[in-house]
Amino acid sequence: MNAGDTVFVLVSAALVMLMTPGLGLFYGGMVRNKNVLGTIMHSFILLGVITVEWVLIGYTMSFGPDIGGFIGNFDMFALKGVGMEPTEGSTIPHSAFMIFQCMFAIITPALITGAFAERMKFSAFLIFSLVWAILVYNPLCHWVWGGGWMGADGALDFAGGTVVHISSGAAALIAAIMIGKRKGYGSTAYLPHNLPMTITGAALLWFGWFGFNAGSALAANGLAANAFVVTHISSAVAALTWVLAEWMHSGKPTTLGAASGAVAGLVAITPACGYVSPVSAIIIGGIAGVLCFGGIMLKGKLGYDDSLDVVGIHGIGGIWGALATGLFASVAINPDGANGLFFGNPGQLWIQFVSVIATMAFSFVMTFIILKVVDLIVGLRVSEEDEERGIDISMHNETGYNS
Amino acid sequence: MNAGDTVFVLVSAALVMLMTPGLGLFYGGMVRNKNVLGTIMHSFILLGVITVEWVLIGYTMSFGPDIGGFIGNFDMFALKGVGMEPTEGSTIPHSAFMIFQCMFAIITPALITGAFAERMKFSAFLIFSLVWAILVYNPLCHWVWGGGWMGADGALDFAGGTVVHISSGAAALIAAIMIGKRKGYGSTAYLPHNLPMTITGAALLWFGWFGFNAGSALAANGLAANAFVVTHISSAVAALTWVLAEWMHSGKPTTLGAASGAVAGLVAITPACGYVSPVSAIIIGGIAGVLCFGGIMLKGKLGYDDSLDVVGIHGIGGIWGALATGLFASVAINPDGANGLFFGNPGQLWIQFVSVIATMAFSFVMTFIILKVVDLIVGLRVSEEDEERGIDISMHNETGYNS
Amino acid sequence: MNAGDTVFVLVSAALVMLMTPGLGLFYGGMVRNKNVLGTIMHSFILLGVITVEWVLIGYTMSFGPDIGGFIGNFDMFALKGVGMEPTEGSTIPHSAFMIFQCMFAIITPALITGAFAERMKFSAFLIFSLVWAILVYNPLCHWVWGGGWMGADGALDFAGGTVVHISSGAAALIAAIMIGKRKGYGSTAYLPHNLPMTITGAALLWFGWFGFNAGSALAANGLAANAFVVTHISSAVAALTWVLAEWMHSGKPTTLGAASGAVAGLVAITPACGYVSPVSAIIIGGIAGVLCFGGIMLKGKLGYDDSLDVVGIHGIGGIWGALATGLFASVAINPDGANGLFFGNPGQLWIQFVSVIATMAFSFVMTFIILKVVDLIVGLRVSEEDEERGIDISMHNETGYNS
Amino acid sequence: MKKLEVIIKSFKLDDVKEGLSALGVKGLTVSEVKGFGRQRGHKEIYRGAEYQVDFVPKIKLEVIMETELVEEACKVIQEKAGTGQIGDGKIFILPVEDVIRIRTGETGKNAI
Amino acid sequence: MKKLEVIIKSFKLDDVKEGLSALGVKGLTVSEVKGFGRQRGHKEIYRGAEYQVDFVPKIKLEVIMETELVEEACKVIQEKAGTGQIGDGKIFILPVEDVIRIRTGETGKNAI
Amino acid sequence: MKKLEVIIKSFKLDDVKEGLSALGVKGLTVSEVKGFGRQRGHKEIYRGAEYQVDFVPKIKLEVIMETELVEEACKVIQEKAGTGQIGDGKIFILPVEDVIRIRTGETGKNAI
Ligand SMILES: Nc1ncnc2c1ncn2[C@@H]1O[C@H](COP(=O)(O)OP(=O)(O)O)[C@@H](O)[C@H]1O
Ligand SMILES: Nc1ncnc2c1ncn2[C@@H]1O[C@H](COP(=O)(O)OP(=O)(O)O)[C@@H](O)[C@H]1O
Ligand SMILES: Nc1ncnc2c1ncn2[C@@H]1O[C@H](COP(=O)(O)OP(=O)(O)O)[C@@H](O)[C@H]1O
Repeated sequence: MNAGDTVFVLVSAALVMLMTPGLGLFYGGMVRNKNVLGTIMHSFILLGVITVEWVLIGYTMSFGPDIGGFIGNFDMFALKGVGMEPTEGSTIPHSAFMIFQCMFAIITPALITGAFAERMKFSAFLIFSLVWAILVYNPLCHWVWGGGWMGADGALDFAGGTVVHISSGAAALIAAIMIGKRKGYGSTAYLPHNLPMTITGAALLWFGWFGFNAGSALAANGLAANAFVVTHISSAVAALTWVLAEWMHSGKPTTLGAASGAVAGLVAITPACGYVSPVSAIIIGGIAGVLCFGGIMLKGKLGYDDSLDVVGIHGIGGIWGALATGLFASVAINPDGANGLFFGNPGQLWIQFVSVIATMAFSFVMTFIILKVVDLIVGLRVSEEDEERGIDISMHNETGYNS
Repeated sequence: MNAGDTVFVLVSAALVMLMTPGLGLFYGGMVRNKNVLGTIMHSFILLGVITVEWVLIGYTMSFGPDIGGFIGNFDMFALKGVGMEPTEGSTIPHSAFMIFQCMFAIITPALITGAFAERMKFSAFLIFSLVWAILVYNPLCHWVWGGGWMGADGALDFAGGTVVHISSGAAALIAAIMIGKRKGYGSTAYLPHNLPMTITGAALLWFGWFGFNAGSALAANGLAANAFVVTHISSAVAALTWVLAEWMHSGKPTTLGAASGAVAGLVAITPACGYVSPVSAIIIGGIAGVLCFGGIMLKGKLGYDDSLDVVGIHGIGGIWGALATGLFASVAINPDGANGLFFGNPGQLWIQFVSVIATMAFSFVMTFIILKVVDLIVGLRVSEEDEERGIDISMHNETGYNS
Repeated sequence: MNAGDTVFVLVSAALVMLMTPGLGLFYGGMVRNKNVLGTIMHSFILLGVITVEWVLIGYTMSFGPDIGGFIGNFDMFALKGVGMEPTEGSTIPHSAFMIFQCMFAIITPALITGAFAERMKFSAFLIFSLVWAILVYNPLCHWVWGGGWMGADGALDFAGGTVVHISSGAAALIAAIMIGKRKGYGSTAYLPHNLPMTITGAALLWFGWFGFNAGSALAANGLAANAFVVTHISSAVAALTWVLAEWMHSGKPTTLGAASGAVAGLVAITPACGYVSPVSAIIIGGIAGVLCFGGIMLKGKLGYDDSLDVVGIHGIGGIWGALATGLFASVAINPDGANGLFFGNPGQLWIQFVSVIATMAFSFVMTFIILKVVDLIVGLRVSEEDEERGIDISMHNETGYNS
Repeated sequence: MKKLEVIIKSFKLDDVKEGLSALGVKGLTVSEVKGFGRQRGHKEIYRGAEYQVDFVPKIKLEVIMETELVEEACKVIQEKAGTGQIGDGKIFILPVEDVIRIRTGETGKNAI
Repeated sequence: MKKLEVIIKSFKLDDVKEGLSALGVKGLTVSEVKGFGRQRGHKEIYRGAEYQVDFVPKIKLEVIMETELVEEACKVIQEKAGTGQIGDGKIFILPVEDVIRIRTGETGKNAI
Repeated sequence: MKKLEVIIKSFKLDDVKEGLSALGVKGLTVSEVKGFGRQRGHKEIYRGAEYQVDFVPKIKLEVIMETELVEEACKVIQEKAGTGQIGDGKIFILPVEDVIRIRTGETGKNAI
């Protein structure tokens, strides 16, 4: 066991934990006043729900002994055998790894909530998120990191491009379509009620993402440092290119654009961060900013109401990141990885492509089924009147601000 | 000296430092607009006051050579001899330990301020907090961790259940009673003016608490990882059970409930975190959420105005945590600890019980005396008119929000 | 390579990164509602701009092979050769050092923005900041830390008193004078629109500053612990003395005063933190609080409109810190440092004095020239009408708060 | 000249504004108010304590117009602001003695 | 029909509302305003700079009622809103020409 | 007795208040409103979506005064609030039937 690596993973876990409330603020600032609490709650309560799910069954489903490349078995039910000692070959306590991974499991369904913000029933959201975590996140996590087929295939996903971002982005698309547009769509202006809150959230996301990406090295070494560096660079560049793109497109650079771009850059670098160089990160981030800016413009054209642009940012950004890994990966950075197309290995791009398609397909289908069932049981959407009064009052009997 | 352990404690100290302004936000969001700054200031200024007290006399009173099991002597006055070298048997610089402990000394009196929010004179608050830190916190800290009688007795308190939470919870009860109810109690609705602020504060508390609890291992090892894990679990579960309890009781799950439950879970696991397993943490947290929800309902029944529920959360939660340690502690987790009742050692529960009673009694009596004296000297409470105008204007000549 | 040291620097880099959005909140809370986004954006977008500048040319200009003691050459253009391996004599990956330093490069121009808040054109701000980073920050950084003449001279600046604070404070003075007073100066009350935001920002700055100062030790050792301790103490004491000074001067202690004092204490200890003892830190912080309180009163007398007191806090505080290092430095704390006047070496004070004067002179002249040129190209200031409508709408087509 | 004070549901503001604009109304002033009436408020719960909040957020419109326009304006408002459910709001008609445009000093009809 | 515009201290709102309800008033509209009058404002200090803030937060009530109710309503308001200290506020009585209930189109007394 | 309702630009509040005070006006009530008129609003853009916001923040002053003061008061307001650019605002003069000072029960002129 190595104390340095252990601190690194524990602190990283703490940083990733902070991302979930950070996401709550990021999202919460973008909705209208009357929905701020319900929106933040979507993130916050998942810290409770998914933690319980994870320690009971999620961890073992994801990282337990493999069943057919598809899922882990229940050997580590309720953390049985997940103790203070390192597992073989590891330099950190097993429980440190488990809790680090727990934070990833939490934030993934929290990301989806941006798609159905301002109109989802709280009970439906709870059931959906829990079931989604079990039936979508856990298998995906196992496929990529837990000994499943995707990792075995050679797909590179250092910190969760497919597992976290593409999966949630795909789910978001289905969810936005199935729950339908917000009341007043097209005529009402859904202005963000508190952009400083959104920027604060973006800052916490950026901060926490260092733990997310660099922490995924699971050791405080050069690879971790590289992951840290490319993460920062990608976010920085994407913030810039998003702002420049909108400056040219709509005439003004916006702070929401800068915050959104930063997140887009973080998303895109996530799968790549353990395999690419700083210079590649500039390109990956730069393209992410422009691409995701395009991504958010899509929804207007296609006519679904993905309230807070989960598809545009996590979906598009995640796909770009997974493919970019297939382009820019280099064994000079990580000998345990592979080379990408630009380093002479076009096969990797194909592997990445397959992982993207598989993840999307799986998430699409499962999300659709889960939502259908939840809709039958409790109904997905609040009543019109409740939506008008806002979900803070109608779902939680609270208001965000009083005097 | 070990670099890994040193980072761990320094980063933990930084995390615990952040808890105090986090508490300021947690509390500040719950008061009315006109009292937001005064409430945040209660926490913030203690970073100044207690730091000075601690480096001058607090540290040596707490950790200096023991006098009769009751208090440390003044050998380390103004940090004399507290240098960059580790003390014997330690792997971290002595000054790192000192500053880590400093952050505990700061937040403890800050917790109390929730009891007298919205009506305490600033000067009275300053004197009270300083004297309380010297006469209540320092002895208690010495008793438990500094070589005093309580630790010698075998009382288990890994990260401050008695020292921090029971002591402040007990003080809060006395303070709430002695300062009296807020103007308009019973007829005025004291609505929280900014719940997103409160949730942000809760998130920072949760984040910082990893440093508080895991950091108390003082080394980046398996025990620290376990403390981290059980801390997270307890908080998560308590957030859930609180919300479920109120859902059943009042018909709606609330975000303030989720935030409050999370804090209750953190409080309860604090003394236990170095001695209990993850499964025990589920139970401890689960009960904490329900118990503290009950705790906050008490005040309405008993008729004291503990404005921000310090008694209900830190008092009740702290007592539960101390006793739970006596139930769930296991030497399988920490060989330097002891077994609790459920692991065959009923005696431990009794020791814990004694430590709870002693801490409460000491804090009750001392708090009462200190407040009486402060009341005589400067008066505890602002004038009626000042209370009506709000303490921001009356105490600080500021307002929280302008346009 | 040492894992402990590597975590330490990476986590410190993350903490320093968080300071920049923290500064955005600190500043953003102090402006009027209509300028909140523009003000936060000034900090946030520099995370993008300066990161790109730094990885392309800033790092090599600052830390590349020395040219005449004045600047680094372009050998490490686009991070060429800045890899995962430590450089000679270092215990951390080269890229970890690079990214840690990147965060310093970002926050320095962000500090200046407080001087021209509420009236600067966004394009002018962008060009100015970029050019200033290249032509002022990079040389200064090289002089002190990169092998340049000032470090060779023996000037002590552990974490950036001259490089970061004096340079930005001096630039702020020139900028405030050149851009002119805000519309309505003297008749309009510029009330801070959201002080809780400012205090949150100050808390994040304090938190991040642990990484800034202790991280500058580049190793998790006793020196780092000492830097951490004196940083905390100086901030704490300065918060207190500022509040006490204003209590006596204007009759009330304010929360903005506490927050401002804390920052003043952090500024002052920055150059000193690797060379002075905790007791010295009490004195340095204590004086910083009073001095900077005096510093902010200056502007009213001298008649320039340094909107958010960059001169009073970073300028005055930075100068005091640099000189205090010449007074209180002690080789007992850091054998690689030097003794100050109070430890028998008056020559050090002179060296410090020279470094202060050189830094100020350089920053004054360069800032003046850069602003003149930017003014010619795009104009520094928004139109009267735009200023009246607020820079959020006029520069960014956004508003901070909606309902 | 009359002043119409109109209390409406918040989300009807844009519709009403457009309706009135179409009618030739050239200016109006809007503020956020809270209303108490037949429409019930809501319950809020904080840490187990229940509060009945009787006031519902509403928008108040103030429009000064020539007397001849009033009747039609009221029709338009009813049409645009009505949902048929309680809480739709009210129109109050008050007399106005004079109007002055600050910029030009014009008074009476020309100033509206 | 008359309109009462009542300026009161914020914390008196509930009392006044209940008093008026008891009297049979069925609706009212409330807004947050700032008042300047005999009651002094307060000083604010930010970074050493003092600002005199002359305006005090107040609540404005607007109630339309039948003329017969006015006298009694004023009594009730005085009773409920009074503290005997400056800043208690004022009642302004204005004429109203008509009232329309948007939902039903009722006018006059029926619409109040 | 008359009521003046005055819509002005926000940053003119202090000037107008001082002007009226100098004239002997002893109280006034202020609120934040949004105005729609000749003055154009602004565009806001969030994630690529453009919104035209037609309403401009304004300040509404309400002052009750004796009829004799009205003329002069209007002059002062025009002087103090005018910038000569559109959006300067308007003065509406409404009749008031009575005023009551809550604290003392005084009515009429004495209550103003
Ligand atoms: N007498 C009144 N005086 C002032 N405002 C009133 C009065 N009656 C109703 N209002 C306003 O009109 C709003 C709608 O009234 P309400 O009684 O709820 O609905 P409806 O008119 O459809 O029956 C109220 O919220 C209140 O703001
Ligand atoms: N002439 C007036 N016109 C408009 N509002 C007024 C007038 N006089 C007083 N007010 C309002 O009434 C409030 C209370 O008035 P004030 O003079 O402070 O107390 P009091 O009426 O008890 O002497 C003021 O804050 C202001 O809002
Ligand atoms: N007919 C009206 N009814 C109510 N308010 C009006 C009316 N006309 C103008 N206003 C108010 O006066 C403000 C200024 O009017 P505007 O037409 O923009 O400028 P100007 O009067 O200088 O031409 C508007 O924003 C609005 O608040």
